[in-house]
Amino acid sequence: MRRRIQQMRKRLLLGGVIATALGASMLGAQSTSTEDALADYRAMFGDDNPAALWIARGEDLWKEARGSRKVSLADTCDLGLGDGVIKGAYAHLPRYFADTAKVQDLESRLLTCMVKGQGMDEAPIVKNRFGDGDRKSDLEALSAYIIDASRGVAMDLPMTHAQERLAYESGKAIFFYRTGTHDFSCATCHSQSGKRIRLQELPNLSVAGADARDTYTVWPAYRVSQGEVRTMEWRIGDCFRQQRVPELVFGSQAAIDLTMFLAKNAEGGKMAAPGLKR
Amino acid sequence: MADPMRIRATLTGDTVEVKVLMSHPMETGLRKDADGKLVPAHYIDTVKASYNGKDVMTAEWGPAVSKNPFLAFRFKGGSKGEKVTVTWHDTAGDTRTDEAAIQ
Amino acid sequence: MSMSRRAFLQTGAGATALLVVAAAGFTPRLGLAATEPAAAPDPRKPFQGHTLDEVVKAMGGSNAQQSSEIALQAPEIAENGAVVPLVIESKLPGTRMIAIVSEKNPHALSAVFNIPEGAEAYVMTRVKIAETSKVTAIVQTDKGFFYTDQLVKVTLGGCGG
Amino acid sequence: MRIWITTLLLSAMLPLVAVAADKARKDDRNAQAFAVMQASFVAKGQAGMDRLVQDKTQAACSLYAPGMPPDALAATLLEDNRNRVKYPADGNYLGDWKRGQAVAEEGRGKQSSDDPAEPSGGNCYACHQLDPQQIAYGTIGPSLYRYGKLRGNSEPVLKLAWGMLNDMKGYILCSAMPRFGGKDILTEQQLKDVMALLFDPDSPVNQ
Repeated sequence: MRRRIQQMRKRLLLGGVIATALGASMLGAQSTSTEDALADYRAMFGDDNPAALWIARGEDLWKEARGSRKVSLADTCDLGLGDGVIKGAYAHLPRYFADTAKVQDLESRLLTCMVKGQGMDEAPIVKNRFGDGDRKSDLEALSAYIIDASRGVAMDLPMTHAQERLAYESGKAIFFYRTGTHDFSCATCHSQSGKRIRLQELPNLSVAGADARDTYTVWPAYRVSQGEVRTMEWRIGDCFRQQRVPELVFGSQAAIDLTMFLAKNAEGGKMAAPGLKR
Repeated sequence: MADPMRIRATLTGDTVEVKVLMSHPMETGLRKDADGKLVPAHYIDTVKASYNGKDVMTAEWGPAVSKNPFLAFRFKGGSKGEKVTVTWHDTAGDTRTDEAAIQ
Repeated sequence: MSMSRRAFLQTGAGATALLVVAAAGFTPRLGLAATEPAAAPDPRKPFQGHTLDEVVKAMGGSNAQQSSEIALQAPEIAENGAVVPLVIESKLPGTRMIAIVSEKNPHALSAVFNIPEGAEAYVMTRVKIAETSKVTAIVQTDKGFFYTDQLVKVTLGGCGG
Repeated sequence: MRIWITTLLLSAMLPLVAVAADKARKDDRNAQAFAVMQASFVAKGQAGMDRLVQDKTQAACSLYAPGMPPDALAATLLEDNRNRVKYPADGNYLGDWKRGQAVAEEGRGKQSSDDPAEPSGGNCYACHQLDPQQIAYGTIGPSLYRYGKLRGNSEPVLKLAWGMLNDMKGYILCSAMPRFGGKDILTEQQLKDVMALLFDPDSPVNQ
């Protein structure tokens, strides 16, 4: 089915309208299964992901000298592989950073670089962590740019520092922690394969495996429903909202620990983000 | 100022296909923000594309074109290395022009 | 999937069997609910129409004819009404305009594409639809207005919250 | 001989020691999650920090996940939950299936982003198939299509369904299904309306 659309796109691209091939869609046939129809819908986006706009903006922000110190992140920010190195950096995050003596995910590390390295004010950056239309988030754009530079690189966390192992264990505990009005934990929806909520497939994120790899490696993603690129911290925070618990604090230990658990379970998966999600 | 467009123009046979991604909220004027306040209408209302000083596509849009609009169109007679120019104008009076070489 | 099976199944019963209900609260968030206070109207006449006929009339035409020479590729099911990808191509000679209409939107007309001499009667874009509804592609030639349409079902996705 | 017995005793005890250690680690697991989460969340809207405090059922179902709590503990908790089920005062289980359909469709309620003045939804379609016309249904729970048609509507059948809808944790302890009555997610009238969606012969669920 997906192939049918791709073939159709190819034919259209060549300029020749094949009446029979287009006949099917003109008739608006009802015969395909829901899953096939959704696969067709997703295939229609092709490789024209609006995340490209975030990547472009993120590149400018990365290279521009900013903040009270008038330095660029490209010159001063160490994401674990050395100052300014972004290729593959995301595939080794979260990790322990000696200068902050903390395990950090990409977003909390970027915040450190912007505040400590560039001398920018922390509050407005955090307040604006998730963009909305004309109000754009620097963190989302920078994340998109940096993660794009890990495309094709396999997830491989160092896991050599004791705090990294602790973060993983803590993330796992949080993953299974049921609470709130609805008794939900992350595991309520994400501990088996092949199930869906409404029409959305639910990946099993509780263990290392294909589900965990395929899911983790497409985030951040352009969320079609929001028209924004959303990062892992946003994804986790929004799951918690729907879990009916209070609001997850940006860059908090729970956010980083849970990211560590998910990232470790995605070990070996090749980064393919920013992806495109409902 | 608005962010740059992302334009790709590809020559296949004698046809140039132009694909454009624009950074724009395309607010309908009916959406509420997180604080429950109505976000005012703000959308691209015209788009114009030209090649060699000649229009190859003009469009008029309403608020029902999706956020961060995507547009693809085709014209004949382009050659590699030459530039396609795209301009949009929105309801707030903002405008943005970008160009890309045909590949 | 054979064409004949697709064609065979294209029946009235098939079209209604998979009714998709939009949950309360879904459309307002999308910003397309007709019940919300209206925004300042777009001054351009065609953008004020609520039906296909009104739009065609505002464009100076009347009685658009259904045509199989217009190819509209739209998803059967859109995972999200905020972004519905469309491909429209007209084989009608002298096509000078392609437009997109969704009658269940607060205003029916989504976009108009003028096709100058030398350009192909082809356009690919993405539009919002407020709820499950037909999407219509209008084409104008020197002979008048023509259209084709397709039902696009809008579903609910994840946790529904 | 003596050495042999000691070895035997030790090897018999080993699993017990291991179980105790595992239990301690798991106890730590809940405590650890709570401590980290307390420091990582802020109250927002109707979602206060008290929502991070587990009740006994939640604690047991977290502690042993992905496995199940031991039988004795499970039996006590099941009974606790089942005893808390409130049956309708007027003895009438069935409301209006049309309103029930709306409750089943609505996904909002109790989230930090939701208006507490608005009624919560049941979001049944997130996990269950009901009305076959609605194709956007989840598969976390079983299909409830033809629920009433297959079971009839005798008093014991209605009572059981009411109990499960109110407090599934009295029937399947670590079920994914919320306790719609027991945790005051839905009102008694909403619960009756959902019951009607399941049992009314005119409901689309039973066509």
